[in-house]
Amino acid sequence: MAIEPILTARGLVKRYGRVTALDHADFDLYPGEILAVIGDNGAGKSSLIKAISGAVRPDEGEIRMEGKPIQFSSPMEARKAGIETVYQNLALSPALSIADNMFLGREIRSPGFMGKFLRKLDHGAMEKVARAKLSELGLMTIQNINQAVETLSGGQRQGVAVARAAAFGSKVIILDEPTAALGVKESRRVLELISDVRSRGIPIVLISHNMPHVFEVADRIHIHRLGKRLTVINPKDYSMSDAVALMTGAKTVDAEAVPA
Amino acid sequence: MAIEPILTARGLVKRYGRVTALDHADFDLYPGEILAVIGDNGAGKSSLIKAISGAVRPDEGEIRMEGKPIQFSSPMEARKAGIETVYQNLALSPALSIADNMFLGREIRSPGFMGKFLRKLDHGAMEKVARAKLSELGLMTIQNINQAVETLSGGQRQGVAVARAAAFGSKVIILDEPTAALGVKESRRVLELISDVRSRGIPIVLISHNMPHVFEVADRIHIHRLGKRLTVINPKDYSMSDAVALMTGAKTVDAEAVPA
Amino acid sequence: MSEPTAAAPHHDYEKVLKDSATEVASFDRDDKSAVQRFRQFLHSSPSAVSLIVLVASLIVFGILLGGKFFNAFSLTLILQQVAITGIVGAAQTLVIITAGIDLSVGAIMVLSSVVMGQLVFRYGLPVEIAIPCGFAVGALCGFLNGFLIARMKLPPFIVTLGMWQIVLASNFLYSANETIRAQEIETTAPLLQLLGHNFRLGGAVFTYGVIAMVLLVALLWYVLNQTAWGRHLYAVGDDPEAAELSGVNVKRMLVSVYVLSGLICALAGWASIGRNGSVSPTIGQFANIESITAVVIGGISLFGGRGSILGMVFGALIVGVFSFGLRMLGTDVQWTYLLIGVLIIVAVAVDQWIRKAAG
Amino acid sequence: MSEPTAAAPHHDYEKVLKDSATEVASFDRDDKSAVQRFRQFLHSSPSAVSLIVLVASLIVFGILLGGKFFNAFSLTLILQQVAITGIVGAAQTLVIITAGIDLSVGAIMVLSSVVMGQLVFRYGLPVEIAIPCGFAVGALCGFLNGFLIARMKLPPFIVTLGMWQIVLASNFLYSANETIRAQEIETTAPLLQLLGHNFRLGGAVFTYGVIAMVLLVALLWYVLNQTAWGRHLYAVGDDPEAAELSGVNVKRMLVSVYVLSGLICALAGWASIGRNGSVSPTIGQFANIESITAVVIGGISLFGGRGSILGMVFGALIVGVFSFGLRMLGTDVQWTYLLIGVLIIVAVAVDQWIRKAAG
Amino acid sequence: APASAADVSACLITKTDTNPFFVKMKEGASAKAKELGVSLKSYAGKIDGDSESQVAAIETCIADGAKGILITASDTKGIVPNLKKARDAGLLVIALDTPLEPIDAADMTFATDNLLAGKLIGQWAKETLGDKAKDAKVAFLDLTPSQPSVDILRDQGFMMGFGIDPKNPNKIGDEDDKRIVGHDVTNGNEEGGRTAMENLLQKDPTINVVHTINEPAAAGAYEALKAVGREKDVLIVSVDGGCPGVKNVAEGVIGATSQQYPLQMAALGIEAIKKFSDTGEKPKPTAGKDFFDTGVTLVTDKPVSAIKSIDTKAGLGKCWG
Ligand SMILES: Nc1ncnc2c1ncn2[C@@H]1O[C@H](COP(=O)(O)OP(=O)(O)OP(=O)(O)O)[C@@H](O)[C@H]1O
Ligand SMILES: Nc1ncnc2c1ncn2[C@@H]1O[C@H](COP(=O)(O)OP(=O)(O)OP(=O)(O)O)[C@@H](O)[C@H]1O
Ligand SMILES: [Mg+2]
Ligand SMILES: [Mg+2]
Repeated sequence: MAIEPILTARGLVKRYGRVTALDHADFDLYPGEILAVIGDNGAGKSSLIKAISGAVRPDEGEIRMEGKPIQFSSPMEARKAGIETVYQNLALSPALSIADNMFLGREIRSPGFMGKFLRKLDHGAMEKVARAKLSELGLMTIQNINQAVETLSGGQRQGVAVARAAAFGSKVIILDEPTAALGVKESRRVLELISDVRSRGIPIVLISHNMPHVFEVADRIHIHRLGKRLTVINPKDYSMSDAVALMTGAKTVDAEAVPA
Repeated sequence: MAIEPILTARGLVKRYGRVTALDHADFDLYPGEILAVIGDNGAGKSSLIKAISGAVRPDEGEIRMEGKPIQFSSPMEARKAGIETVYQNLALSPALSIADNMFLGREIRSPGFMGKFLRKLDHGAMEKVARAKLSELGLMTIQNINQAVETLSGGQRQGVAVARAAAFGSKVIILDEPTAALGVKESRRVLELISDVRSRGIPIVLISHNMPHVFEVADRIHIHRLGKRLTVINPKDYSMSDAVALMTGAKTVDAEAVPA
Repeated sequence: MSEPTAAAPHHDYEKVLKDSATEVASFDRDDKSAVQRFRQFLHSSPSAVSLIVLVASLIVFGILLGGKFFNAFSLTLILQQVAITGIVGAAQTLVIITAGIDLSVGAIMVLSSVVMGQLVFRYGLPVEIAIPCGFAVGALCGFLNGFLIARMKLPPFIVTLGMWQIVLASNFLYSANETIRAQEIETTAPLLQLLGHNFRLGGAVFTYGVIAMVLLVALLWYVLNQTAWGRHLYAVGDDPEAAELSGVNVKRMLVSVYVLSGLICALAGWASIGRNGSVSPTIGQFANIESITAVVIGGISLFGGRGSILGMVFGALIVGVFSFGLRMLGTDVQWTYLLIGVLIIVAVAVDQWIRKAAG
Repeated sequence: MSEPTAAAPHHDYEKVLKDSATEVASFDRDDKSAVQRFRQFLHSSPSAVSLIVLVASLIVFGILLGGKFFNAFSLTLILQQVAITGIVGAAQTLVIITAGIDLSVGAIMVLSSVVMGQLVFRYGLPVEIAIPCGFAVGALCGFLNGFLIARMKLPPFIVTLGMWQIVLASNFLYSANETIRAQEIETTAPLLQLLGHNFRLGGAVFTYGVIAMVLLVALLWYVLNQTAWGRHLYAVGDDPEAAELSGVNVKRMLVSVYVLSGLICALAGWASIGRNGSVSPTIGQFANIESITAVVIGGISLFGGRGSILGMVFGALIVGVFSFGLRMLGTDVQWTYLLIGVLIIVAVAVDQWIRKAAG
Repeated sequence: APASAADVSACLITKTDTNPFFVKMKEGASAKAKELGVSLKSYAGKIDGDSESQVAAIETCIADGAKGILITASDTKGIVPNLKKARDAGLLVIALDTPLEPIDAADMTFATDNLLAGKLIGQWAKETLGDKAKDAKVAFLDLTPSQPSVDILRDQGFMMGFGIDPKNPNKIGDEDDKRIVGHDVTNGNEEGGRTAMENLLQKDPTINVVHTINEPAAAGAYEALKAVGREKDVLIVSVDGGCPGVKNVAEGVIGATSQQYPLQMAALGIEAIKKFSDTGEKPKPTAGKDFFDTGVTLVTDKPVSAIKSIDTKAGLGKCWG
C-alpha cells in the first residue's frame, strides 16, 4: 500500500494490577479515514486510545506518528502534536465556563506587554473563538458562553467536548463512545459532525457499540478482542453480523483481513 | 379499560434551582406490561422515575400504587413496597462485595439468638442466595461472590444491578438506560433478562434511547418531552419514525393516543 | 393489553450472539513474584501492615532497651497509656469510615468529664446520675454534629472545627477552670474513678480503662463486620449517593454515627478521670490529632469506606510504643514528634503502594 | 482506501430528525421573588456574603463601641492584627482551591523565620543572604509536601499533618528554643524587621506587613483570574482527572502550588519578625486553624475548585473585627472563641443555602 | 491634674485563661480593681506559649486608652518590643509572675522568686531525707519541651537546694549527677504528670524524690506512683500553693510545696496602676533585687528546722484556686 499510516502502534501492553487491559495490541490509522474501533465491554478499547493519546503510559510497545516514534507523557503533549481526544468520561471541568474549558491548556494571551510579561489572558478573544466554533459546528444553542459547564445537560456537555476536539484537532481526532448517553437527535448531530470533520481531511478514530452508526460512517473497522486487535475489516465487504460475530468470538478470523 | 394501573402519577413537578425537570408530568403503569419511556436528553425521564421510586421528593403532584396514594421519602420505602430500581448511575457501593451490594438494606440475619439479639448477619445464606440469583439469570460468570464491585468491569456491574432488581422486585422493576454503556452482547443479555422478568408477571419500566430495543420489547411507549408526558403509543400502531418525530418535536400529537 | 410476545431481535446481527465466546477479558498473571504475593496478602488484610510495623517496633525497642522494655509490666503500661487514645480513636474510626472527620472529640471528652464531676461536686447529685448525664452531654454534642452534617449537609471538617471551639469554650466557661482533686473524688464519688482501678496478672497490670478499650473495640469490630448497621456504615462512606439509592437511610446513619462518637468520647472522658484521678478542664487538648494519627497509621482511608478498627488500635499502639521507647532511650521529646510525623507519612505511602500494586 | 461517501442514516426513523424542534428542556421561571434574586446575586459573586458580614459586623461594633472603635487608628490596627493570618490565608487559599489542605503552614512559617534569624545570629551571615535562605527553606518544605502529594499521590491532609510535626520538631531542635531579642535584631540586622515598620496617613497606621498582604492578595487575585495558571488551578481542584485529560499538567500544578504556599509562609515568617520584633520558635501555633477559618468564613469550598481569594481576606477581617471588638467590649476570651466557632458553622450553612437555592 | 477614678482603666494579660493560677490572678485583679474603681479588662493566650494573642491584646489596650498593663508574658523576650510601644504610649507596664528579658523592659515586675521557690523545696527534700539524700534517685517532671524560664528556674533551683550541681543554670538536662534519673515534660497537667512519672519509673523503679513543676503535675505523678503501690515511699515536691495543692500537702500526696501569691501580685499591680495614674509615681523594687518580690513560702506539715515554713492550715488560709 502506498499511503503511509499517520498513526501506528505495535505491541502495546498495559496492565492494571491483576488485569491486562492491552495485550500486545496493534493499531493503524490512515490519513483522511474514519476508523471505527469495536469490541466487547472491557476489551481494552478505551485503554488503547488512552495509550495513544498520552493519557496512560503503556508498559510495552511502540507508537509512531507519521513514521516517527513518539512517547507522549501527558495528554497535553499529544494535543500539541495535533491529536485531540474526547474521552469516555468527557474530561470537562464542571465549575469552569464553556470558553475556559475549550481553551484549557492552550489559552490565548493578550497581545502586547500585558500578555507577554504579565501573562494576562485575552478572555474576549477566547470567548469569540469559542462562540464561533460552536455555532460553526451548528451544534447547539447556548446563550451564554460564560456559563459553567455543570449547568449544561449531558447532551450539551458532550457537544462542547466534541466541538473542542473538532476545533483544535489538526492531525487526528479520537472519539470514545461519543453517543453512548445521547438521545436519538443528539446522536445524529454528532454523526453529522464526524462526517463534517472528515470532509476537512482529518482522520477520526471512533469507538462505538452502535453497529448501525459504525457501519454508516466508518471507512475501516478495527475489531478489538481480549486486549488485542483481532482484525481490521472493510464495512463494504462484511455484514454487521460478521463484525459482531468476530468481536464477540462467535466466529474466528479465517484469513488475515486486508486493511481496506 | 377494566384493568387498573398498578402505578400512577399525576401532575408531578420537580424543580432544580432554575431548571424545571418535571412540569406536571403524568405516568401510568399497568400490571404485567413493559412500558418504555423515551425522550430527548434532559426531557426529565430520570427525574420522573426518581420521583416514583422515592429517590427525590416531587415538589407537587400525586403518586398512587394500586390505587392508594403513596409518598416515599426514601428509596428504601419504595423498595419495601416492592419497587426495585436500577438507576442510571448504578447505585452500587464500590468497596462492598457483590453479595453485600445485593442485600444492602435488606440483609438476612442469622437464625436464633445471635440474629435476633445480637443482630448477626448470615453471610453464608446471603452468599448462597446471591450466587443462585446470578446464575439463575445466567447473566455472568463471576467466580467469587465476595469480590468487591469495584473490581468488576462496567458490563459486569450493570449485570449485578439488574440482577439485584430482578431478584427482589416483587411489584415493579424500573430500569433507567440499563444498556447505555453496554456492548452488543451484554445489551442483548439484558433484553433477554427483561423478557424473562416480564414472563414472571412483573411489570417493567424501561428507559432507553435505543429505538430498536424499545420497539422490540415494549408493550406501550411513554413519550416524554419538555418535562411532561406527551403521549403514550402502542408500538404496534406506530412506526419508529413516528415515535422519534413525536419525541423530538418534529411532529405534534394530533389526537390523544389511547393507551394500548 | 397485548399479550407478551417472545420478542425477536430487531437487528439481524444480534442473532449471531448465541455463538459468542464466554471468556472474560481479564487475565490473572501466573508469574507472581513473592513481593507481589505479599502485596496482595497485605491488600486483602488492611490491618496487617500496622500489625507488622507494631511487632517490628516492639522488636527494635526490645533489642535497644532489653528487659527494661520487654517485660509484662512495661508492655501493659503502654496499653494503659494508649487506652484513652484508643477509645477516642474508636469514635474517630467510625466517623472516618463515613468519609467524615471529627475534630471535636477531645472537646466533647473533656466537657463530658467536667459535667460528670461538677454535677457531683457543685450540685451534689449522686454519682450514679452524674455519669449518665455526662454521657448524655457527649451524645448531645455528637447529635449537633450529626444534625448539621446529615440534615444541613455541611462538611464534617468545618462543622466539627466549629463545634471544637464552641464545646471547648463552653467547657472553660462552665467549669470556671476548676480542677476537682483526686482525693475528694475518692471519698465522695469513687465511681468516677472506676476505670482507673487495676488488677494484676503476674507482672502485667490492667486497668478497667484498658479493658473498656478492648471490649469497645471488640464490640465495634463485631458491629462493623457482622451487622447490617456496620455494612451500611461502609456503604455510606464509600458512596453516600449510591448507598441512599440502594436503600440505606444515609441521614439516619450519619446522625447515629456522630451520636455514637459523642457517647464514646464521654466514655473516654470517664476513663480519663480514672487515669488522672482528678477532673480537670484542660485535658484532651491533643485528642483529635492523636486519634486521627492512630487512625491514619492504622491504614484507615480518610476518604471513607475502607479500613478496619483493629488497624486503629495497632496505630495507637505504634505511637504508644514509639513514645515510650524513645523516652526510655532518653531522646529529646521533639525527636518523638518528628518520628511520629515521619511514621504518618510512611504509613500512607506504604498503604498507597499496596493498593496501587494489588489493583 | 475507499473514498469518503456521504453516509446515509441506517435507521429510517432518524430521517424525521430534520424537522425536530429546537427548544431546550430547561425553563427559567420568571416569578422570582426578591429573596431568590438576592440569592442568585450572592451565588454569582461568592465573596459578597463575607463582605456583607464584614460590613455588618463593623457597623454593629461601631454602634456598640462608638468612636473608640470607629477611628482610623483602631481600624488600621485590626488590619495589622490580621496581616499575618491574611498572608498565610493566601497560601491556604491556593492549596484549598486545588481541593487540598495545608496543616503545615504555621510550622513552615516559624521555621523560615527562625532560619532567617539564626543564619544571621548564629552563623553571622549577612541578612541579605539570610532572608532568601529563609524563603528557600519555606519553598523546600512546600516542595516536599507537593512532591508527596502530587508524585506519590498521598492525601494532602495526612502529608501536611506529618510535615507539620516534622517541621515543628525540626524548628525546636534547630533553634534550641532560643528567642532572638528585638534589640539585637535592631542593631545587627534591621532588615529582618522591615515588614514591621510603619507609616501614618492621618490617624491611620499602616505597616509594611499590611502593605505586603494587600499586594500579595492583589497579585494572587490577578494570577487566579487573569492567567492560565490560575484557570488551571481551579480546573485541578474541580476535577483533577478531567484537568489532566484536558491538557493540564496536574502534577506540576500541585507541586508548584505547594512550593508557592511554602514561599508565602516564609513571607509570613518574615512579616512576623517585623510584627513581634523578635525571632521566636513558638509563634504560629494556630496559623493553620486561623488560616483555614479565614478561608472557610470567606466562602471558599473545601472541596476545591470554587471561591475567591478576596473572600479569604474578608474572612480574616471578620475574625479580626470580632476578636478586636469583643476584646474592646471586655468580654471573656472564651466567648470570642465560642462566637468564632458559631460563625464558622453559620458561614458554611449560609453558603450551602445559597448554593442549594440558586442551583 | 490627676485623672478622676472613673477614667482609670487597666489591662490584665495572662498566658492562658485556663490555668487556675491565672484564673486566680484575674480574680484578685478584678476584686482590687472594683475596690479602687479601676475598670479592668482581661485577656489571655489560647495556650501557654501563644504570644500572638498577647500582642493583639497589648495593641487593644493601647487603642482602648488604658493606663497600664499587667502581663504574664508567654514569650519573655519576644514580647518586649510590643510592650515598649505601650510604654511609649504612656502606659505603665508591669510584669506579673514571669520576669521579662531584660527585666527592665517592664516598669516593674511583681513576681515570685522562682529560683528561690525551687531552692526551698530542694532544700526541704534534702533535709527530710537526711543521710539518704546522698544516694537519692530524683525524677524531674518539667513543663514543656521549649524550657520556658519558670521551668528552668524551678528545676535548677531545686538542684541547688538539693545539692546537685546544675552545671549551666540556664539549661535543663546538662547535669551529670548520678542521682538524676531523668527529666520529662508534663505540660503542667495531670495527664502529662502521670505519663511522665510512669516513663521515668520504668527508667528507674527506685526513684524516691520527684520534683514537679506544679501541683497538677504532682497529682498526676501521685496517681502513677499509686498504681505501682509506691505512693508512700516517694517524696513529691512541687511549686504553686494553690488550694487543691495545699490540700494535697495536707493529705500527704505532696510532701512540700512552695506557695506563691498570684492574688497579691495582681492586687499590687492594680494598685500600682492606680497610683501611677493618680500621681505618676512608679513602684519600687524590693531591696537588693531587681523586681518586687511578692514572696514565696514553703508549705509543709513536716517542717525541717533549717527552713522556715508554714503548715497547711496556714497555707490554706493564703492559698488560691
Ligand atoms: N484505571 C484502571 N484501573 C484498573 N483496571 C482498569 C482501569 N482502566 C481499565 N481497567 C480494566 O482494563 C480492562 C479494559 O478496560 P477498557 O476501559 O479499556 O475497556 P473498553 O474496551 O473501553 O470497555 P467499554 O466498552 O466498557 O468502555 C477492563 O477489564 C477494565 O476493568
Ligand atoms: N440534581 C440535579 N440538579 C440540578 N439539575 C438537575 C438535577 N438532576 C437533573 N437536573 C436537570 O433536570 C433536567 C432533567 O434531567 P433528567 O436527568 O431527568 O433528564 P433525562 O430525561 O433523564 O435525560 P438523559 O436522557 O440525558 O438521562 C435536566 O435539565 C437536568 O440538567
Ligand atoms: Mg471504554
Ligand atoms: Mg436520565
